[in-house]
Amino acid sequence: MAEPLEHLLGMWRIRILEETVQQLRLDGDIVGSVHLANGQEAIAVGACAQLKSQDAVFATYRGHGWALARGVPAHGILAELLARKTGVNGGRGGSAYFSAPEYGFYGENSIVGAGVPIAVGAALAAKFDNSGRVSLAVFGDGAMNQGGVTEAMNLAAVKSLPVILVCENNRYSELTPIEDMVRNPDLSARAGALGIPAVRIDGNDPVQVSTAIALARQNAAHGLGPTFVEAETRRIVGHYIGDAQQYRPEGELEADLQAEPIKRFRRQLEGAGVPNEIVDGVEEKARREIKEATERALADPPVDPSTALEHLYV
Amino acid sequence: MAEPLEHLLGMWRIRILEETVQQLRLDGDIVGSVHLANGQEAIAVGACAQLKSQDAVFATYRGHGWALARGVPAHGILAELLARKTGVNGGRGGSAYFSAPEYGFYGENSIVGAGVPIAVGAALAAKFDNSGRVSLAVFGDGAMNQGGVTEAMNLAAVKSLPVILVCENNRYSELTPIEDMVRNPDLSARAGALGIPAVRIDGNDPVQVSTAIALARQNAAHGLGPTFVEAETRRIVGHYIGDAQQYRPEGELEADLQAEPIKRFRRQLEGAGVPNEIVDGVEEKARREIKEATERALADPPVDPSTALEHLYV
Amino acid sequence: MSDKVKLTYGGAVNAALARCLEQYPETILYGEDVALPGGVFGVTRGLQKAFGERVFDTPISETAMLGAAVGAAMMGRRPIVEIMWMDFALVAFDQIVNQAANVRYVSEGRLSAPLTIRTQQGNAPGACAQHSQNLEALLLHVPGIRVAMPVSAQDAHDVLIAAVACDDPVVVIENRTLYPGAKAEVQLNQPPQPIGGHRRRRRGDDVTVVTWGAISASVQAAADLVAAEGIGADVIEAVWLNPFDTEAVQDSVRRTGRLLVVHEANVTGGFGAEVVARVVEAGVPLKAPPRRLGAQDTRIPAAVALAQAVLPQTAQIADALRALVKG
Amino acid sequence: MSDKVKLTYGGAVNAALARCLEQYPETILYGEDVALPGGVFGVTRGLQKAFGERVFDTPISETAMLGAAVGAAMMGRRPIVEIMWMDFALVAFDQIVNQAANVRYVSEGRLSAPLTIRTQQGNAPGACAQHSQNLEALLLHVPGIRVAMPVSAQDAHDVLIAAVACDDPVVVIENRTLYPGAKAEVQLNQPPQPIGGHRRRRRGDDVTVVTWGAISASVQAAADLVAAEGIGADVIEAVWLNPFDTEAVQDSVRRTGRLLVVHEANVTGGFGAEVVARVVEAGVPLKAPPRRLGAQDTRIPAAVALAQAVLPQTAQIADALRALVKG
Ligand SMILES: Cc1ncc(C[n+]2csc(CCOP(=O)(O)OP(=O)(O)O)c2C)c(N)n1
Ligand SMILES: Cc1ncc(C[n+]2csc(CCOP(=O)(O)OP(=O)(O)O)c2C)c(N)n1
Ligand SMILES: [Mg+2]
Ligand SMILES: [Mg+2]
Repeated sequence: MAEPLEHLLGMWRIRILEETVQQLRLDGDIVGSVHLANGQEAIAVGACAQLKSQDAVFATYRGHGWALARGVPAHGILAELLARKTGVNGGRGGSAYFSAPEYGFYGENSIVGAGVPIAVGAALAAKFDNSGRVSLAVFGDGAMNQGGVTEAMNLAAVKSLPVILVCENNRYSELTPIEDMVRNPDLSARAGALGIPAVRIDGNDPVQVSTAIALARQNAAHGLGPTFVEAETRRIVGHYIGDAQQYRPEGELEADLQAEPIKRFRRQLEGAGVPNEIVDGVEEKARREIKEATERALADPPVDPSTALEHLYV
Repeated sequence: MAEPLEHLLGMWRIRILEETVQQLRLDGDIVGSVHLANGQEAIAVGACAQLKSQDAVFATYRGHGWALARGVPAHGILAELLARKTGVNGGRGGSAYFSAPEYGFYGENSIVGAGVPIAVGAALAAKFDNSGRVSLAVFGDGAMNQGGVTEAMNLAAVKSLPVILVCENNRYSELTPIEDMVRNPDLSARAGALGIPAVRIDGNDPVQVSTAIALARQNAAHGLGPTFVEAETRRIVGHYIGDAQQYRPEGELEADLQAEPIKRFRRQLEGAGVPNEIVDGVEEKARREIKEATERALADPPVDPSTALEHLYV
Repeated sequence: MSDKVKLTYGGAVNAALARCLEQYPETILYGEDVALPGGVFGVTRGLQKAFGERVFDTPISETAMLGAAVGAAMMGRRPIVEIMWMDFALVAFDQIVNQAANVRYVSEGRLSAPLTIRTQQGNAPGACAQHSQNLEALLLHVPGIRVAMPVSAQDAHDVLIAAVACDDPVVVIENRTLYPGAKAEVQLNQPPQPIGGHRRRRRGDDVTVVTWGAISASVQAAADLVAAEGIGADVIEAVWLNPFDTEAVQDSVRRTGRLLVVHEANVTGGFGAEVVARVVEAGVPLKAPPRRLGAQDTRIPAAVALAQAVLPQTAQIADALRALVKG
Repeated sequence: MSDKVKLTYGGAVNAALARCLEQYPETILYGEDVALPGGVFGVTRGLQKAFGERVFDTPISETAMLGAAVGAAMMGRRPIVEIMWMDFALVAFDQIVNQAANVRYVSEGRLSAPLTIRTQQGNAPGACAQHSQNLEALLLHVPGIRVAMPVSAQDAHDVLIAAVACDDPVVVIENRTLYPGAKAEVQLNQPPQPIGGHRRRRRGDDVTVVTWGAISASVQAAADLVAAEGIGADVIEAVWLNPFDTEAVQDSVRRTGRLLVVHEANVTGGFGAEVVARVVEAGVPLKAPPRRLGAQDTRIPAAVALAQAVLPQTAQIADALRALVKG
């Protein structure tokens, strides 16, 4: 498949996975707090397109899409959220804290900012293990105000560690706009002040994301250390399922829905003359895949409580 | 006394206090870890010259000089270090963690960076209490890498709190040069990235310090929020008493001794035609004061162990 | 106008916050999402509207939030800070343990830090390991910090007012599973109560059960179960853990001769050990060895069926009561 | 060449670190001032010279240091991180409790975090309240984290090697007052020992004393004192606290019928309560109520005379032994 269609397929997969998760959550099949990435798909897809198998991704609670883009099967993700034995962590991680290291997905994290030092540690390991690994940390705009993130960025900078710092700036931390929480809305400036090359990009364009990450990955691979990519985006759903989003100014969601990456990318493909049936076929393929994965996951056996004490220690 | 001579007197007081403390520590009258500020006197003296009685200073373990400059009597400081009942905290704080709020000195802090959020809190209080208080946080170059400092700076910025952020950049964190711990040696750039006005100044010149703090205090008083002052300086003693300073490159200490504030300021006064006996008289006055305070403190009664459990709770 | 109103637990907290903001001009209230949005659990709804800029949102900066509370409190404010989850306090534990706790003692009483930290903790269905811990024991080992864990709406209300009125740092640990519960009658407008104290949730002569936090409901259910079998449990719900009402527990055990402590926190190193130690050190005569029941010593898994296998359930509590009494 | 050398406690730690760096190519060693300067206590002296960039200095960024250890360990490194004082770990407690502790469990064993945190704690003459705490109890309530507190040079050496060889996160808590002590014979080059275990520092039949950390010396001195009066103390120094050798303690108390736990940490919520609870829960018959001795529940003042009034002293330990045995 041509690269643009791959991007579209990747984004559709995430969108449909998230829609499925939302439905399962509303139906009560999935229990607990769930954070969806609808509208932010281009970042995960564009970024993961540039990563290699040895690379390590560290995401947040809003990580289903990153896992999927990294190659984690939808079935394993859904089974995890559905508390099935076959979940990537046998149900121990849940929606907000699962990992699948076999796919280079070193996990979500439900403590804001905490994944960044850990990702820097994976990059530190790469200095010594000849793996050629580049590590990638994803975090939100709000996480920039968590001190450990600055600490980790500085450590990465001074040790020139191979890490890509991806700030998904969706303009909100939970229910609070980032513009009310900082004086300088250019978050990438903080990286610059630490001596880290930094760019702000349109995070709703998978091609632009891919370009930035390609360069960032090369910086890392060439021993130049971290690169900071501030990807501007919008989440077009609530912070969590059930969020009434009363904090949104009038008209915002409507505008965001116009700028959302899938619709926009479709328009671009159409404008470039890609036939409708091919574009639509991509969506259908994604739908089939996720549907099939959902059915399998729902049919899987539940977690086994008798194993609840296993694996605390070696 | 004319302002320049006040500056000189203030610096001499600190220098002689610190030399006295060092001797008492070596003699065993003072026990435990002691961090001296020799060489950094101009910052405390220049800054405190601009503060008003309602202002609140939050220092570090290297805080004897700030306390003295703020007006805390040398006797109370020495008695504290000597574990006398008459110490500013009755011996509970010790060299590294004492306070004297009656003098607007809200204390040292022995956790690197931890005083900055607290100082920001004092500024937050000022928003509500009509005190006109400006708060001043002192911290080292190394403390810039402690995440809480960035958090506190951002909070101060976004809430426009009346706080002056003074980074005493003496180029070392304990035994490690700051230039090995950051990519960008311009620490003030970090404040800039947060939207905070920031200057780098010669911290060995009390006049320059005073000017910067005067402006910073006005920013604060006018509701413009924090100002960041990076004061470059050198400590001309070890990090703690007993530090062999093997980490110093050859010739560094000699150069630092040439640039140290008292010697330099004396040269300036002499150059300006101030008679020698006046300049020397300032030193003698400081010596007399500290000597007298030391003798009094040494004669004071020791702490009373029967009070050790008092004041944990109200 | 009657002082009794029907409130949920969350509503009772909201009422207490409103009263504190009203009554103490030196209070300020802040945290993540507490002001404009009214809190992720809706507990602070309406307060910014009512009290203006004394109620405000903060960046996701727990260290700055708690440090600022220490500084503001030193200056005579009474900050009330919400830490959204107790688990998150760990990014900023220094400001509680090394800073707030030391202010009064080290300054020989010249300074104080009358701040209140409101937080909530514990497992809720599907919550991940980083959002499920019960960490009260960590704070209870820290001299200088008061700690309460109210369970009823009335106590949630009263404890918060007592905490804000207290001139020392207090951590009030709520539980999000309680916020939306049924409404209960809450008596408002009483004078602030002193800190400390417990609730006796049931009287019995056969076994003393000491508990705290949301799991108290399971304890009471278990006590009801075994009551039908003729076992009388004396259920003490510790509302305040520091100060802890040691005497009430000792008195009860002196009467029953048996002790069970139940908490949702994992057993090893939990505060249950402290309760057991205080009873046996005092030489209270026992008819059976005391017992603790808490979460198994492991992390908390997200899947509900797994979490249930780890956390103490009503049936287990009832079994423990039977074993203690019937041997 | 003999495998026995005379080393200080600090020297023994240094030797163990050198051996780990030598034997496990996947080890890296870092912390503040550990590399070029060789550590503020000189414990890591010479290691950067010998092992190059695997030994390095870091910014004053405990969260980044510990987080990086978690990440590097997940990738198969064995990071050894020095946190200069245990008190400082509180600025980064999240990375220990919410991160390191969860790695293996939550991933169902797909990931692990074989990292070692070396730190030291406790009071030393003149140290301030922020540099004097004994915080082991905080870690001992956290499932997933192993904890050791070696007292002898030999144990400091062996424990560190066991910690580094262990595939789980381990915190080794040393004590700076021990670093410069007298040299003792240390056996090198033994195979790594399994984690866990204790030292019996004295045998006796009248009272069991369980202790850990530097205060063990005072306990032994007190045991010597009362031995002259005919009181035989069975002194168990717990080298590892997680895993804790519960059986050894229970066996001893079964023999002596009396239990004293002594730690430098303050009493309330300290791990002494856990030890007491484990003994009484097991129904071990006691001739006298068990006792705990620890710091008074307050902050630690800087003045030596004040600190002495707060921390357990040899004479008090001896008195407690007498009271336990003679009633
Ligand atoms: C240390 C910590 N503080 C607070 C929270 C609660 N919390 C969860 S998500 C979130 C908002 C994060 O915003 P941002 O970083 O912008 O990421 P986004 O959710 O927008 O992707 C907050 C405050 C947390 N999980 N951890
Ligand atoms: C959180 C924390 N980490 C480490 C230390 C140990 N420590 C004490 S002083 C110091 C160096 C601080 O350097 P800097 O901020 O430049 O201040 P300076 O001592 O040069 O005045 C360190 C690492 C500490 N006290 N607190
Ligand atoms: Mg966001
Ligand atoms: Mg410095």
